[in-house]
Amino acid sequence: MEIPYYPGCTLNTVARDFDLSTRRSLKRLGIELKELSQWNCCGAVFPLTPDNVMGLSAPARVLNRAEKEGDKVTTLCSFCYNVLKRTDYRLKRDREGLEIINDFNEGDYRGKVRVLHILEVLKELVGFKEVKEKVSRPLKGVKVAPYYGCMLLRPAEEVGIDDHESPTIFEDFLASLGCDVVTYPKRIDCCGAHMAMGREDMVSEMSGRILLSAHEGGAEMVVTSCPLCLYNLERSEAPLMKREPGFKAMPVLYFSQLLGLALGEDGDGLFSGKNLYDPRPLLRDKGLL
Amino acid sequence: MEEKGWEPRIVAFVCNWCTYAGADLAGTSRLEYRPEVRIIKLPCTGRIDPLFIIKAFEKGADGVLVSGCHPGDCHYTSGNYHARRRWIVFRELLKFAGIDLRRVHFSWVSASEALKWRDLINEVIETVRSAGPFEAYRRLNP
Amino acid sequence: MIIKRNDLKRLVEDLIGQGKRVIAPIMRMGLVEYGEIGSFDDITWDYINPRNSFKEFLFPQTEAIARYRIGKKDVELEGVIPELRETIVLGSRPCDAASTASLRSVFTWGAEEDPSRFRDDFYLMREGVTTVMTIACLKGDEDCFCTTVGLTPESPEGSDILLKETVRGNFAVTPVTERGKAFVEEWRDYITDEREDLKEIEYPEVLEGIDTGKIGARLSDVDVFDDPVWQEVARKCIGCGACTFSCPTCHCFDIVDEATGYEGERRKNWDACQFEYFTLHASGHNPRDTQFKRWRNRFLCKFHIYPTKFTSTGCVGCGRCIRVCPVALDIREVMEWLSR
Amino acid sequence: MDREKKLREKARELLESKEVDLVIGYGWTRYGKRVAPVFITRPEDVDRLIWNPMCVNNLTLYITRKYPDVKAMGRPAVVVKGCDAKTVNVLIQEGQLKREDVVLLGIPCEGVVYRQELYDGEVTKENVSPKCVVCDVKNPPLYDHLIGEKVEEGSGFEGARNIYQEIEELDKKPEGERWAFWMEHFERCIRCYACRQICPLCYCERCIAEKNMPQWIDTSAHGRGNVAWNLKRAMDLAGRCVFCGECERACPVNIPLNLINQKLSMVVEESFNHRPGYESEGHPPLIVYSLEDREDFIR
Amino acid sequence: MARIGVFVCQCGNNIASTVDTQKVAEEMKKIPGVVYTQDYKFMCSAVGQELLKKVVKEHRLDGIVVAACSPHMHEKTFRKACEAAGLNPYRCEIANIREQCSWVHHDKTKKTGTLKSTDLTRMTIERLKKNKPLKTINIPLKKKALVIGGGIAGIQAALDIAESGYEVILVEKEPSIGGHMAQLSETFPTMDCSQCILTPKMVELSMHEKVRLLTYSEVEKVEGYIGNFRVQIRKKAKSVIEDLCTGCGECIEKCPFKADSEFEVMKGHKRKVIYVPFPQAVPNIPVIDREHCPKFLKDKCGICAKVCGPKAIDYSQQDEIITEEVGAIVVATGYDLMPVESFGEYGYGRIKDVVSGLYFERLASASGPTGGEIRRPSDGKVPETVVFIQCVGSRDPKRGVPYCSKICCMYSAKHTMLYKHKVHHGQAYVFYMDIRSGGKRYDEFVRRAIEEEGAVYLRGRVSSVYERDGKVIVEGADTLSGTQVEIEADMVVLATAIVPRKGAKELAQRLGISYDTYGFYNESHPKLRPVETNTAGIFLAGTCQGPMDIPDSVAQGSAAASKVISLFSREDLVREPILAEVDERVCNACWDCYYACPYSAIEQHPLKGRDGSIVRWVARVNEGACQGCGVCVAACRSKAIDLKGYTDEQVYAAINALV
Repeated sequence: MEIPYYPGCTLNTVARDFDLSTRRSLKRLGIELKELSQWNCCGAVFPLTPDNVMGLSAPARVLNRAEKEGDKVTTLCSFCYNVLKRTDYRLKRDREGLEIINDFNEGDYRGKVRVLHILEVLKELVGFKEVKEKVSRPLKGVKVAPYYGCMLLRPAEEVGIDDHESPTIFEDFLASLGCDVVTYPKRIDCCGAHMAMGREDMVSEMSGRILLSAHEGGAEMVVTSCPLCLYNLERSEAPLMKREPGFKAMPVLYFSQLLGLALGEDGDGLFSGKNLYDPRPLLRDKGLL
Repeated sequence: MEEKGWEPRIVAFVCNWCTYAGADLAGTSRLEYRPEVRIIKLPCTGRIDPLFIIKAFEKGADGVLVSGCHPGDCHYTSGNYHARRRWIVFRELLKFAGIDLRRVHFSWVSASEALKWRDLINEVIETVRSAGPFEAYRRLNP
Repeated sequence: MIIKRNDLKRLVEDLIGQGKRVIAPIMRMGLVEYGEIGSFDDITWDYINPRNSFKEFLFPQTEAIARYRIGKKDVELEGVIPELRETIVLGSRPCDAASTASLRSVFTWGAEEDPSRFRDDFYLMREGVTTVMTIACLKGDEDCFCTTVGLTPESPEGSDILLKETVRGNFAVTPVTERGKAFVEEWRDYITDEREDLKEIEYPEVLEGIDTGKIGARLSDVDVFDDPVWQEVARKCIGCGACTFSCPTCHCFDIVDEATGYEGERRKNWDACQFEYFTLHASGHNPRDTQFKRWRNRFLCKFHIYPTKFTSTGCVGCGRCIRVCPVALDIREVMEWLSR
Repeated sequence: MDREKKLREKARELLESKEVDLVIGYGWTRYGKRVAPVFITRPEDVDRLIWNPMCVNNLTLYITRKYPDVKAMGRPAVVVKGCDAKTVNVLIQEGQLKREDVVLLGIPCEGVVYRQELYDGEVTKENVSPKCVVCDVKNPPLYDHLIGEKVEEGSGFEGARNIYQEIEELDKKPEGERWAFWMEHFERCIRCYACRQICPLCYCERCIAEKNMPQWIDTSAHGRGNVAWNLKRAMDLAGRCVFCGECERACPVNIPLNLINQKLSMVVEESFNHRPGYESEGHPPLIVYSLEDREDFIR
Repeated sequence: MARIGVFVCQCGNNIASTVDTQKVAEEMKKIPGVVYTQDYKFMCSAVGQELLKKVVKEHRLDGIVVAACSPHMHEKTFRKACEAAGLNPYRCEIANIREQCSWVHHDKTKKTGTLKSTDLTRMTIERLKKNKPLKTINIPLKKKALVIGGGIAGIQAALDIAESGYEVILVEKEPSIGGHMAQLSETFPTMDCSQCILTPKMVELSMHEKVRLLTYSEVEKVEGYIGNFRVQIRKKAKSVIEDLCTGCGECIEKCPFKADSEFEVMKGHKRKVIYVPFPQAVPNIPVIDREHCPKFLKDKCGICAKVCGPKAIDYSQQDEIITEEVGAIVVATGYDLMPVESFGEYGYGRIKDVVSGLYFERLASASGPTGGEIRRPSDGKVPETVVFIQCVGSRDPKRGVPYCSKICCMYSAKHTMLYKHKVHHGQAYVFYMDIRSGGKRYDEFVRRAIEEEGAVYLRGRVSSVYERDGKVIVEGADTLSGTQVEIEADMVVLATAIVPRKGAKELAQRLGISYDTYGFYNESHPKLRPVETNTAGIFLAGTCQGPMDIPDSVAQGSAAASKVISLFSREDLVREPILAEVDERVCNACWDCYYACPYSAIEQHPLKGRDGSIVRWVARVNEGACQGCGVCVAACRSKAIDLKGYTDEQVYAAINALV
């Protein structure tokens, strides 16, 4: 099966690991991610001006392209997913806005695309059961804390890939890889997001709380599906260690890296060394590398 | 084709227990909706004969709305189910005869759905307006 | 006198150009019908006898005869004068043309002798503006029986002008009535005085064993009226009005009011003695309560009532009732029985 | 013909044994070469019975309440083709007939002509009745005596006018064109009611068209009255019409009534999974309902 | 010609502000057959009615149209007035120019309203011209009532009806009556013990000679109509012969098997497989839970039969179908609590010490699993900090239900008090959205909880609940101080939303009554007919109609009872003559109407000739059974059936008057 794929900017740069590991893993599951023949930045943040649709022209352009290449489009980055999904949601309900955007973009988007996060692809199109069957290297004994962040879940009626208060999709996924899944209270709290630009202290406190909560739950590593979350979490570990002497640094990685590993991908190819805290020693200890 | 100042004429055949009461509630709640609808009250949608709709068109209606209780809510337990069957067929018949289905509307409006009634009437009138005056039927007059 | 086909075309186009109504056989929905034409080319020439008779242009199937308004105290009545357009029926058949006399007999019943008697002006006004240009048949089909009822494929009765096809495809013109003569005079330029040989006309076989005179006589006999054979021959009759509505001499009508709340129209609509409700009394009694009685009535009307009351004939032998009957009830079978 | 002979034998047997008082079948008319319904009461007359592709009429018409004088003749046997036999099932469903009230002489049929005058010794794709093109009841689904051997089901009239295709094509047209199509036909309607009279399922004591308090359907043959009449009749036949095709055949102005009736049959089958005439149990679909009926069009 | 009078009501300004009533009246005067028109300020007033009567007599009117409010409001009023003036009441029709015109078209120029009113009134006049005078019909009445549900509302209704001397059948699904009230500890605002005030009523009911109590039973089928219902009740097999059982409890004592107790709410609390739900059960007759009893599962054990002195155990007992004829039905089926497992943020079902309010009732109840001591489920410790969360599911249109469950504010306050009374050093916190404590002595009660009992009320929502070190951590917002709060609690109590009883919709469909979008049963009028349904003869009591507390439920039970009693006080029933009627001359006997009729009100009737032989069959309408829906009319192809009061002619005339 081929699925149109929108990588987004970070996936081609800092989050290369995310992109590569996902493509490879999905191939093993029989899914070819077909990169859109043309794409542009999604806009990064969904604009909250309800009276003006022009802010949606960039994501609308992506959707328009996707519509020409299939009936769905998948993306990995939580932010991209959030922006595309909400844009689509709005345009499907705002015919007038859609016309304005189409006029401006010289496009003809009709709202016939379904935006899917890659976790949804894994759940709905592949099925976690199927994933489990394909796992050749069960990640036994690895205590993993999934971190959802905000963008996959909220606003619930527009994007939610799962119940926004008590989601399980991430846990279910990790369980299919054989991990010991750590459920911890702060898994859906905000990491601080783009506050990183000016209020590092705030981010550090918010992400710190998440890390601490995961740590208290016994986690050895945290996985996420968002490059910005990953950045914030990683950068908050050092200050947290200062504040909380009991806390030890732990790797933060993309869930797809674990997926690749479990499916038997060559371990080194999945970890380019970009992780601030290298997961490889830990994985080696567990006999997985 | 659209005459200036033309307003569509809509006849609504509604059941006494749900939709008529829903329309009453819209009044009690002082909701406002467009005035081009004339309601004919019947005990139940099950009483509504397709001929009523044909007659309404003959007498100059541009659109017809038929509305009753939601499934399961019929005051007479099953009148609306009978009606629903009839509508399925009659609607297809009208469609096959070439009548613009923007002129024929069916709905369930309960006694508590005043808002739905308001929105429905506005929408029906808008839809019928977009279909224009039902000249094609009026031309059948000798 | 001859009118060349081309000149006939010019004539027709001119008539249409003058705003006159020209009725001729046309092809519609796979059937040849008399209908108003928009140009000469609409005419179908390949036909024996059209599906309908042209009576509907003299006596429309439905027409408003009065309008009314219900006032506070009284009903306000308003007469309706039909819109009249000069009409030329081109290509009628001798049988149909002959039927106009039958229609006129009914609609002016007794009025000639006694002017106080009712005359149906709606019919007469229409007839008064209609010119019938008949084209003689070259042959009949298996249901034609004009020769059996005393007509021929070239009878002039009822026509204003009779046309006969020549071997060259033109038409020999014979004015029959004063109206016909005046018409020919008016359009004399299109008509030459040449002579051409006429195409041969093949007469339908006169059915042996049928004698209309005898039929009439026997029908006066009350015993014949009550003969069980009627029931036998008409048992299969389904009582549709197809025969009456197609028949050129059937003339019965019904009066109905069609109204909205406060105003309405009184309409005159064709009716048929074959319908169960035709003779239903307000009391609930129906003197013709079964189908064979209704069928018997139609037969009696054609061959007994008509000949006794009027000089015109009730049946012109066009054969339409045989053609349209869904159960193949053949009037000739009964004629034969009664000629015995 | 073999079947004809067997038919006559069976008829004679039934009449002689007094099992029936009357055999309703087909016979030649006196003139021309037309086939008409015949009513045989005496064994010596059975040779008037015939069977050929001109036997189009649905003779079950004569065992409905419309013909008290036929009923008065006693217990009938009726010659039925597959399509005609389906009518009997509907009549039984609607309480108009008890199965034991009639003897059915079922004739396996390989197609009849659309109109008798089109017949030229052979049923071809040009003159075949449209019902035969899509026939699945060459062998009657219901009979007391089968006349001759069963024939193979399936249509052999490749390339003939297919009613379902025509409906589909009409469906595809814009509604304005469909309207124009039907209005052209309906405006020609002469309100002779031949469609009603020949229909064995139009058995009402008093047709709605004859009801005048109030007059739902104008009796005048103008567009308004004609549309009302034709739509109402189609509606009343929905879920009951067995496609004997008689109404269209009887129509003197060629209104394609089969199209409208079969369209509704398709709707009924699609929506309620009901095909009239195949069984005598149950009820016509429009007087019952299912909780699962679709309502995607209802707001 | 007709002599019709038209009255156009101004309804004070309700109609007159958007409709020129005088103009409408003038326009109507132009209509043939209308001989009198007038507009008037309040037609429904005594003066207005007198005016109507006077005009009817003076002008010898034969029909009246009142253009006024909805016929649902005053049709009866005006028809009665007509009757008083000697006119057949069915020669009076209402044109609805208020609810469906003046109130929904706010055009102050009055153009819109006047035009539409004119049309509506004209249509009504034309319809009226075709109205035939009709006579009401009398139907016999079965003076016996059925009460469905044995909670406090049903008990009250049954007792009141029985006290007036009429027979009552009370059907209860569970083995004992009592309902939710039996589970409660103490009741607000008086804090009297629930069992103590309920049990006497239960006993009184069971002893009442006019009451037939059918516990462990369910209503399966309801046919018929007001005054004449036929009800089928399935009496589930108790496996215990009621007449023999003495209620000694020996069987329960000796039974070696256990299953989860429904009564004690939370999983883990057990009862025997032969059991009474609670010790004070009425009737005090145990039932065997066949789903868990090994005798039924694998034909083992049988101890109860061995120990039973009076030999009351009968394993072969079958469900019994009881058919009863009743004249009225009171529905009092009560409520369920919303399953809160779906509210993941509160951890219900995941964290042991997060419990529902009803479970807290059991904890606080002297007869509960802890004997009235507050102990948390996980380790039996006495909780020192308890957080109560209100509006769990209520007032939450996205995830729960949009309505207020009405009782939670009060019982949460009660819970804090109960808790404080039992754990003196404990601290209660309450997260709330608003405090809704309207009711006699209710707000005082809440104030007491806060001011005297020291409960801390935090206005805000809880964002998450999780466990940490044996504590339940509650994070939430305190919107009054604008801060985030985190409370280390020992136990969390959720005030979960009240929802309709499971199966409420199915029962409604069986009864032919309507329900709202949630499944609560609809009253006939929210203010004026609060205990009646739209189906005549069926009444509502208690929470099956919507959230309410005990006093309200009891009041409703009594109200429903009084409706039944007033119905039974008549000799027979007077019915509106809106009935189907067959024109036998044109009936085809196709039986379409017979099969389509929802009430089996069509009969197959033979018409006989002089010699007694059947000439033909026709349909005939049973006037007692016909409810006047008109389904048969539309089903009849030849229009041989018509519906009196809504005849074809009337509808036709109304359509005809459109132009």
